[in-house]
Amino acid sequence: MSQAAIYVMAAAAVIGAGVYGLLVAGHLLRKLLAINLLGSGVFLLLVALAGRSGGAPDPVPQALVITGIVVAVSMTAFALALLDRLFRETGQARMDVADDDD
Amino acid sequence: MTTEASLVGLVFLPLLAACLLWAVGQRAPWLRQGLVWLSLLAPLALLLAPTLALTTQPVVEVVLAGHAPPLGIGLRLDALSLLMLWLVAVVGAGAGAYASFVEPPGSDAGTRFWPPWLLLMTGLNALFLSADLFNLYVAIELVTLAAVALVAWSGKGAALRAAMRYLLLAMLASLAYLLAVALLYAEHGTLDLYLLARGVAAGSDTTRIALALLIVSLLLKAAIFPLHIWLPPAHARAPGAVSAVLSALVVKGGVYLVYRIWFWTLDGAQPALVANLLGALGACAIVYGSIAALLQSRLKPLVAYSTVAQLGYLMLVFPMTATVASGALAWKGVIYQLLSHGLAKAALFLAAASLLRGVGSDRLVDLAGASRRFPLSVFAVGLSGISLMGLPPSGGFLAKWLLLEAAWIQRGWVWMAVLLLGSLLASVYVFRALSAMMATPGDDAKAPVDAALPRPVPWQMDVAAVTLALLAVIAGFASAPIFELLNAAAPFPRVESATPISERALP
Amino acid sequence: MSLALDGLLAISLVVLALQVVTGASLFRSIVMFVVFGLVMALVWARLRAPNLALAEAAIGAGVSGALLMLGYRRLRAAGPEATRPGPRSSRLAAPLSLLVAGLVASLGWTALGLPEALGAAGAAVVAAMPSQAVANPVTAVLLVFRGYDTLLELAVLLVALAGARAVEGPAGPADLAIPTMTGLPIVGALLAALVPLSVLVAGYLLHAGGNAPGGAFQGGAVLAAAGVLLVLTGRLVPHPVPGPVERWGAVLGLLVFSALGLVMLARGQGMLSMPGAWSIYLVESAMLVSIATTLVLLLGAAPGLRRGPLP
Amino acid sequence: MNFIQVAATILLVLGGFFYFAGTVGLLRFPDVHSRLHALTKADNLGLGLVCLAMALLGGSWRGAAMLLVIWLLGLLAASVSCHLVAQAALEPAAEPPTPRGDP
Amino acid sequence: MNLLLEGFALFLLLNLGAGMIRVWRGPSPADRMSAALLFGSTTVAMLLVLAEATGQPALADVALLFVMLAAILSVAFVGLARTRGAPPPTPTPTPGKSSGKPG
Repeated sequence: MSQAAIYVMAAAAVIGAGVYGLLVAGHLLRKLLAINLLGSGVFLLLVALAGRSGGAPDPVPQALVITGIVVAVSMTAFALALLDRLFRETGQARMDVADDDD
Repeated sequence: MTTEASLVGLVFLPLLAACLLWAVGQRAPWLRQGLVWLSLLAPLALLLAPTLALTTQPVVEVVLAGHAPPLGIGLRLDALSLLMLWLVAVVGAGAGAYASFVEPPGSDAGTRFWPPWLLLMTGLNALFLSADLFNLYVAIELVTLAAVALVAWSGKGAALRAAMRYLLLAMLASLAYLLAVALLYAEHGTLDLYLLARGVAAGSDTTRIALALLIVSLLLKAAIFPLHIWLPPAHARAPGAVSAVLSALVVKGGVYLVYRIWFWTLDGAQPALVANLLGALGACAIVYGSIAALLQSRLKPLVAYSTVAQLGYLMLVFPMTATVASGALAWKGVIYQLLSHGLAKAALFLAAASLLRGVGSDRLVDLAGASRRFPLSVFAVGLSGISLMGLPPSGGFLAKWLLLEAAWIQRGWVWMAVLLLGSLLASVYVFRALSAMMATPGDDAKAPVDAALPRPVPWQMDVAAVTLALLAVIAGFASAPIFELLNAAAPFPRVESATPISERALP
Repeated sequence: MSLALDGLLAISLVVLALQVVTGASLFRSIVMFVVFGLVMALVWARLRAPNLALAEAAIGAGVSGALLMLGYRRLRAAGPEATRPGPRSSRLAAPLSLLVAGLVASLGWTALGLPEALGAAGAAVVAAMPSQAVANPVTAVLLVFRGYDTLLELAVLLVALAGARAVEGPAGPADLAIPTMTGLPIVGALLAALVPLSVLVAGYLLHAGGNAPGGAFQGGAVLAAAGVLLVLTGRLVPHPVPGPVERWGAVLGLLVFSALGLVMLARGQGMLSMPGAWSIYLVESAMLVSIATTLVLLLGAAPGLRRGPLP
Repeated sequence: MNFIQVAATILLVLGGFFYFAGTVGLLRFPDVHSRLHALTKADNLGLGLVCLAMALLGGSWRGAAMLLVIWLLGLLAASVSCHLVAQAALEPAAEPPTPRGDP
Repeated sequence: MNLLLEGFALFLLLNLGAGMIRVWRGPSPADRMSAALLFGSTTVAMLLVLAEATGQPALADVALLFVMLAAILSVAFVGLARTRGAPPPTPTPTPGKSSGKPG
């Protein structure tokens, strides 16, 4: 088993954990954590797959992941602001997908 | 040079305007007014040069930073992107003008409303121009964040909840997209949509699954049944101008990318089974969305469910490209649907928002008598309804007629039945809304209690709605130049190496 | 031995991820997430991606962790009910997530068997590097070859800030500063050492980014961390109206980057092309200011900041 | 193995011992304050020894200066955060402690 | 020598795993935070060792960053612990309550 293979498997497991968290979590903060995990898993997969040859690392996926990390942080920050307001207006910090539409 | 500058301007003008608006803060209301109006109207002018350029050449490519793909990022303009850009410019101008009366750029709230709006326009223009999978990811995120912020604008609990749900699902979709991009890059080593197309036909199963994942994530962004659950609350709870842009442009961004990937990147390698599956999803969306729209007791949710239904038509093109003749017709039909639904639905949302503002409620019972008090708004509802139902001579009629013809040619009786049923149901829900507005207010109509107090509706807001609705109807007459463009841009038989479409039969 | 190290790192990553999503305490999940970020940085180090290790440490673990902790703190202030995790029972969750993990694993496994060659884009970067003004290929990709991505990414950062402002309503949330912290003498010592040092480190990272791992994002995150320290200790206090520094600072990167790009377009050299090393450092410096400003405002959850009363 | 490598190895082993001691203290000591005490003392020494070992192996003055900065900053950060965490622990907990062994 | 360094990194990682038990068990947030502090310091040591073992001097920069962020995160944590008993956020904050020059 190569280094790349180990991390590809880890990435798959982290992605699975993220999906699980997203489905199971009732609290929105936990959902955000799960989404961040999901993102990390995808980033890891991107870099690990590109490094499978074991030669000089490909700089392109690394640059993409840096961009991706910044986008993920932006998302998290905005989602937290939205959560703050949601909590102030409704007193709720949880959400079920099966919420009423009204 | 001018074409290149215009295309760059479409992305950078709203971006810089947003930056400057942010930077001047609450100072200089006149400057803010000017910046907003400039970025609303300038895209219409900026599009002239690219439109002219496309009359002589099929594709305009812009290489950014002097580095061509695969090293750099390319912008690519063809007739499909041009039409989408026109839609952004027109709907953006109409809805933006409407919004400028609700949230004046010079006002206090305006300083918070307009930067996300302009960044949304930046993201949309970037999305329709980009030819790079990862660049598209960043553009999609820009659009999503701006759209969610605007959905939550009213700050009411229901709007915030709708925005949060939209955000969570959109983030999930983005990450699924990125996962697919990671797999595609691992195999093909490029992010350019068109360079990728060369490798896809010979690609492994990983490629095919990655592309499937890509399409599913985009269907979620495009709110195609059954991935639509986030759309009705978000579009119904957003401010009117925002709903208009969301329904007319933002979800269309997802559909556009599905088309790009299906017809260009997957050129010649589209599996017929998936095509039929996508068509079936579209048919379900039409039936489900229309029935759900019928069951709504309020105007904005009704319009939102109508969007779910109308998006379904856009999926019908996939099974209909099984033969060349039906494919060409269906392609024209869906693009026409894309444009005319964009215009009509934007107009409908604007009119609905005017009614909500004027009456103080958008419950259908409360709207009784609206036709006398707000004749222009109701006129806009009626006009856009014509296009949604597919009555001649509107753009919607042309779109649905072309799709029917395509279904007829390939003997797709199910598709024909769905198309006819969809139009029938659409006319029922539109008439239901209209008759509610025509009704004489009776004693049983309760006075508005919960919603904000009725406020006057400036006539300019109605003009914006009516103009967009008129454009949707006029689109039915002015089809010739658009068809000419579309013929040039038909995705098939574009590449000679592709399998002739006639050889691909339905299972 | 190195495979054992990789294996152990991978296992830690997975265990931590599971800890984040399960378990009763929300706070513990956040701490676990920060630790996950630490391990992730080690993983990037193992994968020979020091640029990413830096970014992960600064942005992934640092800023995200601080954001989530501060978000938790704001909810927590409303009472214990607000942060009770309230797990939902879902019978589908476990099989579905196992399915996803299995699918990704098998896809990844297949992809691992593909021909082992540097991708076309990667090969093009390697080929183009000798003629570039900077020696760090990741910086070159971020600013020279794919500068448009970076520019749009700055726009994403701006829309997060503008969106947060739009969502927060007329005035930001109530007071965030922690007045009790100002009383501790040790905090002053910490500030006196950390703030100048973070400015130095940010500058160092920015400068290093040209030839070695580093760059505007990492430097900006360090500067933002110092800013947050100032907010948390009451040296900067939230204010409902943003001052000129906050307003122009947040968009400086976008303005400079786009202006340079447009000038190059007008000179016929192609939108966003970089005329030399100086232009890269110019754009990166402006980006650093923007990133730091934006992150501080987002972390502080405040439209603006003013100098607070010194203790 | 030359002299420098032998010295570095000894330093590393010593450093490892301190890290180990810190972890054992964290796990075995009865209350939060003694845990913190064990942890920071052991950790800072451990980090110092590792830094010293790496400086020897690296063999450049620039690298050594960097390592010194890291160690000093680590000392500062650890003592300050230890102080702050201890302060916080003296006050009523922000969150009800979860029962021991609770998953 | 590289083998030794990697072995040492592995040892530190195992140490880190053992410290995880403290985060898991708590019982108080301060316990969790102090364990996280140990993680920070251990990770720094690991990064320094890996920098030497894999010849990536840039990892020392990462270590420097970690040391700085550890201090900041613990300040954030203390703010967290002190919010107990604070009044809930008021829906309409009073604007302009702070005085001072623009920052």
